[in-house]
Amino acid sequence: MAIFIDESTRLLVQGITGRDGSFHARQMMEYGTAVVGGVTPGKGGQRFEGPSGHAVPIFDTVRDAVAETGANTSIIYVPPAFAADAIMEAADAGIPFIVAITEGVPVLDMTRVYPYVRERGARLLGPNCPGVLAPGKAKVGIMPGQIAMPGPVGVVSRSGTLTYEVVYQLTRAGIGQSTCVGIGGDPIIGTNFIDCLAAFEADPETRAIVMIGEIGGTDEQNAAEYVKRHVTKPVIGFIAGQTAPPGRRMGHAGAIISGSAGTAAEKIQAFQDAGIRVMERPSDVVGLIREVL
Amino acid sequence: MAIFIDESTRLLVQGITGRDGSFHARQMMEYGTAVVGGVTPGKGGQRFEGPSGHAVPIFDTVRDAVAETGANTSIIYVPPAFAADAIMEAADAGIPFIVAITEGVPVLDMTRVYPYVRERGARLLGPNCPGVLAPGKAKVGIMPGQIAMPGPVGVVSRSGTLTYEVVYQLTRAGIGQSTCVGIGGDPIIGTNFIDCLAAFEADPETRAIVMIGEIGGTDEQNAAEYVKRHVTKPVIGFIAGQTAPPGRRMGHAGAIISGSAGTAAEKIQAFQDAGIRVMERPSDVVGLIREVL
Amino acid sequence: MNIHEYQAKELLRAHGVPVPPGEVATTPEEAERIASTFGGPVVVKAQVHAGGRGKAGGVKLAKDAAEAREHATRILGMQIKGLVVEKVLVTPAEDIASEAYVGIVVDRATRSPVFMVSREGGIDIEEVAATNPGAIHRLPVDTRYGLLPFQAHWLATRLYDDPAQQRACARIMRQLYNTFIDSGASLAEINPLITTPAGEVKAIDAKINIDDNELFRHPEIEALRDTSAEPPSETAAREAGLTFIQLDGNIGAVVNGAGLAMATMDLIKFYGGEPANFLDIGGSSNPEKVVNALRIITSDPHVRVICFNIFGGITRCDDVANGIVEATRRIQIGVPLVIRLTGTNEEKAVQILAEAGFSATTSMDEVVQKAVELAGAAKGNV
Amino acid sequence: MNIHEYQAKELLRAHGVPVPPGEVATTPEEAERIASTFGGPVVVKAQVHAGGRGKAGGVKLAKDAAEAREHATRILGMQIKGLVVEKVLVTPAEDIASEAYVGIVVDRATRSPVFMVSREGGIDIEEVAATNPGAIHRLPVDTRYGLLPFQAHWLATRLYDDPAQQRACARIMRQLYNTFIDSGASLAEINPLITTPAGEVKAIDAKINIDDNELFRHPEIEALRDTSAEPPSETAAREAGLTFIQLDGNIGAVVNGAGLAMATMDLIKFYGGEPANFLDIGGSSNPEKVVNALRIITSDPHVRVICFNIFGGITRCDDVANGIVEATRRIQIGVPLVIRLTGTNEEKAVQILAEAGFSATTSMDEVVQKAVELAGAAKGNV
Repeated sequence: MAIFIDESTRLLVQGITGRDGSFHARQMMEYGTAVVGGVTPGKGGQRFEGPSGHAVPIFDTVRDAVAETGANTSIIYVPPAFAADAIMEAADAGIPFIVAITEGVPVLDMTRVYPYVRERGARLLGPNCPGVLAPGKAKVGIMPGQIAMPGPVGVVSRSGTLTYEVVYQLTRAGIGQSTCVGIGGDPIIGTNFIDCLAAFEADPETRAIVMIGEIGGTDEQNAAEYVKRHVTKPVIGFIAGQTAPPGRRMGHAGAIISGSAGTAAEKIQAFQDAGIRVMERPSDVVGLIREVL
Repeated sequence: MAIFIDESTRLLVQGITGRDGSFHARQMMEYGTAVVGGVTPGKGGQRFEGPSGHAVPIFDTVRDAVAETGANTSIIYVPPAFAADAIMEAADAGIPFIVAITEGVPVLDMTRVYPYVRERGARLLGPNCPGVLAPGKAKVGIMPGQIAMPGPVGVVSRSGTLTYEVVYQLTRAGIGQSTCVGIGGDPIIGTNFIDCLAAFEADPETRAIVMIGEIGGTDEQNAAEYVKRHVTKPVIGFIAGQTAPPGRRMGHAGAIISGSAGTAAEKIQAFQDAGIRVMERPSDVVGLIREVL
Repeated sequence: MNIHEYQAKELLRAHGVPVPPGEVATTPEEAERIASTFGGPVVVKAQVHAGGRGKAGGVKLAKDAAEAREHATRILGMQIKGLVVEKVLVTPAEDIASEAYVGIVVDRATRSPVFMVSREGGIDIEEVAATNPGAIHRLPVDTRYGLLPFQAHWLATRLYDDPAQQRACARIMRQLYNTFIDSGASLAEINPLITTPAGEVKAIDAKINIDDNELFRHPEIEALRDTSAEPPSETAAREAGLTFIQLDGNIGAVVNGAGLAMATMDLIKFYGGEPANFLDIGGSSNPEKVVNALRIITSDPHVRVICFNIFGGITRCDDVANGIVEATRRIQIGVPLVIRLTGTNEEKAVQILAEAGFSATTSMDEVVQKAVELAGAAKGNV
Repeated sequence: MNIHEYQAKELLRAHGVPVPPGEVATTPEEAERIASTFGGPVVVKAQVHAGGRGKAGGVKLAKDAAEAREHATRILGMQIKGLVVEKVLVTPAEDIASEAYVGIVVDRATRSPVFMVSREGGIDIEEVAATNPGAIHRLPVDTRYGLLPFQAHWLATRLYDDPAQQRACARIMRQLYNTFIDSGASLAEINPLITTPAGEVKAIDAKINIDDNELFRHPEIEALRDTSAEPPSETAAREAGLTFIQLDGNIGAVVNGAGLAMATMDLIKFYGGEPANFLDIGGSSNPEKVVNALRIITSDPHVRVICFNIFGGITRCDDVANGIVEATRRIQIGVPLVIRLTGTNEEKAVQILAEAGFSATTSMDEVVQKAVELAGAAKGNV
């Protein structure tokens, strides 16, 4: 088992004919993910050529694609101006799990998208996230598949490459992952730490959890509170941005210390109060995980 | 017991200082309904004088009123241009049952109000409805209290005065009512026949149900289908507008035969198919109810 | 409220929908002049609030201005479903490659506006619904979000296969939706939405109904009301705050409440009579409303008897009684009145009526039976 | 993106918010001229993207035009939090009866814009939050519905007791909300919102931040960007598609990904070094980005060593390696480079670097330790 995706994932790629969409569609197919079709308005009826001669149909609308392919997951690579519409189209077509990779989606768009998706009972991951990787089962996103290996550790992170770093450290030490989830660093995201913690807690394959946070907001504090109350599995934490200056946005739109709120220090404190062991460096993950497994 | 309201109803009157609001607030207080306060923006802090020296506080906002009075029901008498806002204010303040008497609310306003109310877990009755009367317990609306008496018959109707007619016939024959509900004749309403049928089915005091429909739409047909599947208590039906010409709106915005859809004949047929006994005249209600009680 | 085709097109045009030009004429000369400014062949279209204009001979193709004049001469003054044609729209004839149907209507079940689109346009959508329901695609729109781009695109892909036509159509869907919302419509239809041989997508005929409850927000749309296009009795009723619909019978009815008014009509029929009207004096009635109601009903020469059926709730029976008395002083009623009053202030009302020489009952069946009887007797007398 | 007070006020004014007049001066003479057109006393306010202008002496009351000139002379060219004041706003002084705070900010927890209002205005809202949190009222707004009239009214009743001021305030709440939405803001603040002794409600100071992701929709707002108000290195980085923040240390860092970039800064600190910057070259990097990154970092004279930390995913390591080689050809780096590369096309990258005489490691700890070591050694050399 894994969380959100697994061998039964039937994936649709929205924006499959774009530069990023086509590249990553092929990467995902190579990883073994069942990509069942793509959507590009105006290109319905054409076919997308994947690796090793495998081609999938392209549709004009997600509704048509779902009707034809039975897709149960969608990944979105369309430009920021159209991303909100693409997410809503997927939710409206009944897709229960939607991953939005697109970076630069206006935050106010997300204030409408989130309730739309929720009303339809769907889960959104992202936007502006690296997606999710269930090593050995499926990859829905842009994480480099080769750095991960199957195993008992669930990884959830607001960051992209920092996640890779931690996963890479684990894999090099021979510790595999059940699922690696990048929730994204935007102010409004569909799936947060708590959603992932709950899923990992319920996933029998996951035996320990690594949670990688950063400065800005109170998601990590809320997650710590959740861990204290509801998570029985050991949790290891990291907070990036301990040396970040206040008032400056550290790349991610959400990574900003406002006044005295959202600092790394208060998040680390919250982690420690909840019994979460905190890494000082990304490479500390190996030692701490070995202690708890 | 009754449906929607009873002795525990604590009622707020929105628009209590208006012509209709003040008149009916007094009528409801005289009937014995626990009117706990009123809302009129700009008149917060004043008091509303009810009958026999009983006065209740007026608030600027529903939130303030709920905090102060513990109101659990609200009734709305504000003009059509402000009715949508008043309904949403009540729902947002956590009022679980909201009755909108106002006639002439734009239908497009209701397309936004309905999901807003539903998202907050509240029930809306109306708009453009006469409200609800639980004889001997409480009255939330404009129905003349003296024509009703407590008893085993639940009455639900799209109409106002036609409901009075039926209730009056029952009361004159010595047959009392558990609750009389006017759902209103607008195209978009908060509570429909099915909601009331389900509530009557669950209400131990109700032993038979009278359902008064009219031409237009398919609510009666859907209700008949519901009766067939889910209602074990006897149901008596009436459809107004058997002689109405097609394409003309018969007063109520919803009472219109479009092409061949929404005719009295098809509704009566649906009633009969569902085992609902159909009155030919309003006065038939007494004989039919006597047969089933 | 109904508006004319040319007015509906004006609203659509203002929202960007491609609608061919057109002008309204009230005389054949004007029609000829307009046709000659357009040059080629034109269509002359009766502007009345009635469907089936084509079948009734109210829509004609003219090859030139002279023929447009001839058609206008025939159409102006013609009656369609009882309504006299006062205006014609003159518009250039279009070459048509395909005809689609697009409509939005408020749907009770989904509690939202619903788009209906079909590749089978140019005919009544109800005919399509009856013969080929699978050809109609429905899409409810959540007004909190508006018509989303993917929805407009989906509708467009139901109607057209060519990507350029799909894009043009998606744009028109959004414009039509905006027209619907901005004008407070309860129905907005483009039928047909055509493609030309050159591939353009255009709205050739349009119908928009406005929700009366929205009119307070849209004085510019209220101003489009054409009272010449409705029976004068209905205009008078509306202005008096009454809901009135003219019917074919001879028993006038004055009732408070729409449901009770319908039930009264039905009961008249049940006892073998024929209602002359539907008339709802509404909730908080005052005596003046009753006077106006009687004025309107008595202007119908077919009426043989007038039946009051009043159930006092908000409406106070004494107000109605005062109105009856007042009306008999001010207008010549000329036919018998039968009266049923019950509810709020019933006793006062009975007393007021008794003092003026009227009797009243409290039973609906009784009053209707009496009215039918009197109408039959009156008929016998004629 | 930050905009100046005077620009924020212009946006608010365009949405109907009552904002006193005001003009911007870049010279003391201009300030004097503007003050004299207003007549009475004026306030001269530094226009910089920094809080605490008042405490820093950047906001001064002038009793007449001559004094306005004096204040402008002192304020123009002054540094506030490292930013040079290039412009002052000259605006009439207002009589103040009360000061309130009104702000909207996007809230992560409710996933919506949230209003914050307080009767305690004129001071930093964070100070109120710390000293008297009960004085702040919060209201999330569901953008699908917008700010509903009852919500605007509720906010107004939290701030004012007088019904006329409540109505004026409710109107301003709606106008502020519309400004927020229409300009794609992430924050919009009026502080203080004053009442005058005559009872008027007015916005005296305003701050608006724009969501960078919205700028593609609002070229007119993008045009408000004042590059003179930000460090030139950050302007250059933004134009090159990089995210760059200047810090005080001496170890330059080039990283792909914001989280990894922060973690790299933290690790530099962990090993006893001081980062000179935050720099994220972003996802799909190309060699040119690396060249630009190096150009920006080397323009900082404090930098003693540059540390690359690249984890290839979308970013291809060979692209970065090519960028490094290209940069060393085109610019004088002048300080040592230490390089960590791993992930996509790592082998190719190592080869490219080796051919150009660079070595690389795959360990983040190793590269950072080495950078700290070199920076310390360089420092020792100075």
